[in-house]
Amino acid sequence: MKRQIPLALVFIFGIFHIFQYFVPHESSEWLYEFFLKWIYIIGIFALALGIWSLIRVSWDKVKHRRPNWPYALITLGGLFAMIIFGFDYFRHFFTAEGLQNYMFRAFFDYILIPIQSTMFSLLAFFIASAAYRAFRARSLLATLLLLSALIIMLRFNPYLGFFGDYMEKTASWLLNVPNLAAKRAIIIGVGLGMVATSLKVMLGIERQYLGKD
Amino acid sequence: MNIFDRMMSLDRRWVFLLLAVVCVVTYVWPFSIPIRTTDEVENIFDFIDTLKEGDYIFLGIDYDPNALAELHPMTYAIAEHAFRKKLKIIFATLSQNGPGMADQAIRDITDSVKLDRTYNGVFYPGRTIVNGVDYVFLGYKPYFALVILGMGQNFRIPFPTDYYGTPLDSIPMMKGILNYDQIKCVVDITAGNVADAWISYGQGRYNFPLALGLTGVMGADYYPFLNSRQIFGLMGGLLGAAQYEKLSDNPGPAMDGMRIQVYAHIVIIFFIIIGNIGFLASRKKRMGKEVK
Amino acid sequence: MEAMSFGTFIWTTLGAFLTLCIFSFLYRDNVFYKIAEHLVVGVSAGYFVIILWHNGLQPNLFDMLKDGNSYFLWLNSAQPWYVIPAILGAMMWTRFSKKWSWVSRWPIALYMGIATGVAVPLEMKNRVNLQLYASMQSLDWGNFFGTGFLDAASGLSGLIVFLGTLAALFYFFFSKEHTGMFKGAARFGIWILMIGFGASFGYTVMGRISLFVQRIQYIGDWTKVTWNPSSGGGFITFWFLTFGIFAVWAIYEIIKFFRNRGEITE
Amino acid sequence: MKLKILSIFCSLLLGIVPLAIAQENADTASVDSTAVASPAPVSQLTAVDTDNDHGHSISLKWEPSPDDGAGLKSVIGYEVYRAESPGGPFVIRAALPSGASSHIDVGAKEKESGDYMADYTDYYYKVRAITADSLVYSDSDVFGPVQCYGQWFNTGRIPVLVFVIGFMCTTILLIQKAKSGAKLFVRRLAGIEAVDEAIGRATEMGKPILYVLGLGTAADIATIASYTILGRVAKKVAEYQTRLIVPCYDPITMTVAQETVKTAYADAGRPDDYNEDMVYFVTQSQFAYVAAVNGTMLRERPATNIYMGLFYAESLILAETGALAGSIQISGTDQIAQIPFFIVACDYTLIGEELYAASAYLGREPLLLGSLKAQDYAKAAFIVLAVIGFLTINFGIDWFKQLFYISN
Repeated sequence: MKRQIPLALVFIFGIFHIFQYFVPHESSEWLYEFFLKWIYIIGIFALALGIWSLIRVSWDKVKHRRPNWPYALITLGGLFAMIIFGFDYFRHFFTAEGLQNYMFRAFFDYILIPIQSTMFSLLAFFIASAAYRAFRARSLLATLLLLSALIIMLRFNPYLGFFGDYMEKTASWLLNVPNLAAKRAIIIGVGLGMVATSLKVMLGIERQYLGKD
Repeated sequence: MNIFDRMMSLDRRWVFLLLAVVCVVTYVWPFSIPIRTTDEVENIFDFIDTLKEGDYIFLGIDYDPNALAELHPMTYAIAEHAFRKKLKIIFATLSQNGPGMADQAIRDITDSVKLDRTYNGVFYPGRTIVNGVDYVFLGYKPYFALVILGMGQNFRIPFPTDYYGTPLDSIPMMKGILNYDQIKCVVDITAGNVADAWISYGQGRYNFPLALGLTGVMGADYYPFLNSRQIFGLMGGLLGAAQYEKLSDNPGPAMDGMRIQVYAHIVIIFFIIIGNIGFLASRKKRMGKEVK
Repeated sequence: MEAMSFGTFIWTTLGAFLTLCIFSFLYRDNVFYKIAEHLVVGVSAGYFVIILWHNGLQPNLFDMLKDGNSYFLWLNSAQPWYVIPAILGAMMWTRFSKKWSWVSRWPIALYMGIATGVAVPLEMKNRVNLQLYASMQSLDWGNFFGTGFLDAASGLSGLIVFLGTLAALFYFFFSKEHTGMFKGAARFGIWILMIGFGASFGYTVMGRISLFVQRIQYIGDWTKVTWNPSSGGGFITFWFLTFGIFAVWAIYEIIKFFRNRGEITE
Repeated sequence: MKLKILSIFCSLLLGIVPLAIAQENADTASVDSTAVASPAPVSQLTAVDTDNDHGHSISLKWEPSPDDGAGLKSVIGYEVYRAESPGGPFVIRAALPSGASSHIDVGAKEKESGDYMADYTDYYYKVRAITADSLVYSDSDVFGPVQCYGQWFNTGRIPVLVFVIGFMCTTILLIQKAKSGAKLFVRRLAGIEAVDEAIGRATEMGKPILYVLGLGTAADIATIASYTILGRVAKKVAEYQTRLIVPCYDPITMTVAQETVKTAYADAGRPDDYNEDMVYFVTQSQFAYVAAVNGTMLRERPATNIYMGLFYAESLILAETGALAGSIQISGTDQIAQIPFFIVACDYTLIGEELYAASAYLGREPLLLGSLKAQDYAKAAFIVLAVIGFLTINFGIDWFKQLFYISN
């Protein structure tokens, strides 16, 4: 009961949807659309799980005064503030006014966007320091990689004068010939890997997602 | 401890400081650099430029704030170009933090289209963009692969209403618009594997012309799809955005950013070369000492 | 410069302040960074809840069941079958209770079945079939060496693409030892892969730098817009407050720096 | 006659026709009093149900009217009309520019929508060649009856079906073979040999080994592959009695890693050497995790750092600090964007699928092995087909490549 039926479900729906792709008839399409609508709803409930685990972990940190617990309070504060603003101070649950709420949009535009984009812009610095201290032409292959990277990086450099045009041509040749061959091989490998994994899940060979009994 | 070893053990924060100083100086110092355009970007510009008034295009704003730097200039340049040519745009976002950013982008673009501007020598009078007539914003749905499939059958399956809650059937612009067949092309601007979903689930199944605007990280990985004609155009990173801005004669943050980019790259290349010289020198020294 | 409303000024200053908080991590992990990081984790989670509700559940589930009422568990609505996915979705939430976690397996199995079923033919077609079809390209043998410098449309380039793809694919082939003739093929394959990775490396560096470039433009625009001495005392105090906090902290660090005779403490 | 000219003149004056065209007509009307000659009609009109679709659409083909672009040059477009009976009321379905010779008439599948087009019912079509003057046109003869219906099998997608079924059978076959104990060959991998060497080096120098499982959750394939490699490393470490440090990013991954290391120590016959805090949870925020691991690297100065699993942008910072701490670094990930950074910063790198091959090679687990071999056979098939296709198309033989053409 706990294992057989879920595995049967995966197999039946999996096989149906593989062969549905080859049957354009209206009835198979209707069934296909029918299940698409279901998946949205199930998926949204599943995503809510992630939120619930964040709340649980943060609350646990605060309750037991774990190290850095005041920061967990800030996380919970931010979370509930957004929920209050998002529902327009709990005035509109079933209409989308909350999305136009002033505080809701201000929090998004002036807290979420600056912090998230700055968080990733730190990487520019880490690349600079790694370029200096870690990127070594330690082998012939690493040298080839660094040379190809330098060509791409010098592609739009205006100070190359006479070589500028040749650099641009080399860079676009490099992108459209060797890079294309390499990425095509990788795409094929990834494609076969995805299909193999999907088949393993469908045939019940890969059961990791079911979790332990 | 020769010069290189001492340079190696230098604290990384001096490196940070140098990069920051170089970038701030180039930001303040007003100069401009020539941008060469490549045909991956020209394909997109030419396709949109040849569309007639009233044609529909689908613009997917599928990225989060962390990719805003490279992708917002693309969204602004394409949307401005399309609105100036009186095309109708269907906006949608398939990434988690997309809605807020798409909302902000649409507000800014509608403001900038109000002004009178001349692009490539053609004068465009300012026009007010009306939601529901010139564009519709469908909002966000999780599970982008299934949303793309759903839109192939009918936009109303994944998006019964638009982002603001008005049902699609009561939007004047959406009358007669069922799925991708009525759309001239889809331009998806994304940072994640939403691009793969658009190629496999969207173009792969419903065969509409698809162009991609990608971040630098993914830019080089999609050339095979260009070669196999699964996508007809590709804008990679800030360079792609700057090329589109140059083609549409609408200089903006991307072209301005490219000149800072040039000097930052010179710093990085300088570091790579110095680092490797130090590495080779110390290896030759070590090789000499340990006679294997 | 049109007068900026005080509200917008406060918000843009907060945005600039939080940007500087994150940048302070470059020096070392400190209070400002921790506050900003935990704040964004909470705000983005809250934002996601609202978007899931208004853009997800509201139009796709509640609107469909609107005409029914909760007394009959919405079964009397025009499209009652929507109740089933809602129940399946709720079953997903049993994943946390130790005893009932097996209940959550049914919706997960349904989802995995449909997701993998849809993926198999489409991934096979778009990543394997179409790439195979595209690699069977007839080359331009007439213009074998191409016109001009490194012409990508020349026959030779087409040959390199074809042989390169096969060699790189062979490198990922695990059933044959790379010896004899295969050693050459694998070597050519790894060379092609390295050039491909180099191209991605170059683009990634450009991508990361432009993130930082945009942050400078953001702070630059903020100073241009808010630095207006004639706009009254209130603006100026907040402007200096933003930079002032970091200035005080920088002075404290510099004093510590000299006291430890030039050793940056980790 | 006068009345006729007057009526034409008035309609033009009213300006219903765009001004430019009116201008042109005004001249001819005043000179030539006879009506403008109507163009030759469209010929050989055929209509058939559109193939490989869910019904509700009919494809039409016709020869354009000889007066289109030649002869009188008066045809500016075509209009497609449809009716339920040969003489019945014809409804306009589409207006096409001049030169068009085909059109797909698509109707809606929902009964209630106005544009509904029923399957299995007779329809009759005719195409009208129109000129600038809306009163002058000529109709083709009516073609019918034609019915539209949905096909049960989409013949345009046969190559995909062949590939999917072929791959499915090979996978099942090889997994059965692997289960029945047959020895499936997987070639040696440079990265794995480096791991054994590095462990030996760590024991000589008496320094610990640092193993990072990456940022993946327990369900990610790269993390699952990393468990097998961690098991192998832990077994060797148990034999040589060197210290092992495993900082974890995800609590669930940590529990599985602890179990893997514990069983590895038991297999090596040293269950008591295993202590709980070898594998510990750090934090679940990307940069905080990296800062903590960097601190461990600079303090413990491990002889070898092994990074196997799912890595994002933090791969760069880990590899850099590891290089500074002077340790041998071996990495493996399937995140294509991070592979370049690992290649230039680490001594050995398992690229993409080599990570899965390494775990299959070490783990010898039949399911992993069977599936990996199936992908190998598929790659072999791809290479063979590509070579044949390439040769045939370049020698002018086209039919082989058409075998793989997919219409939609």
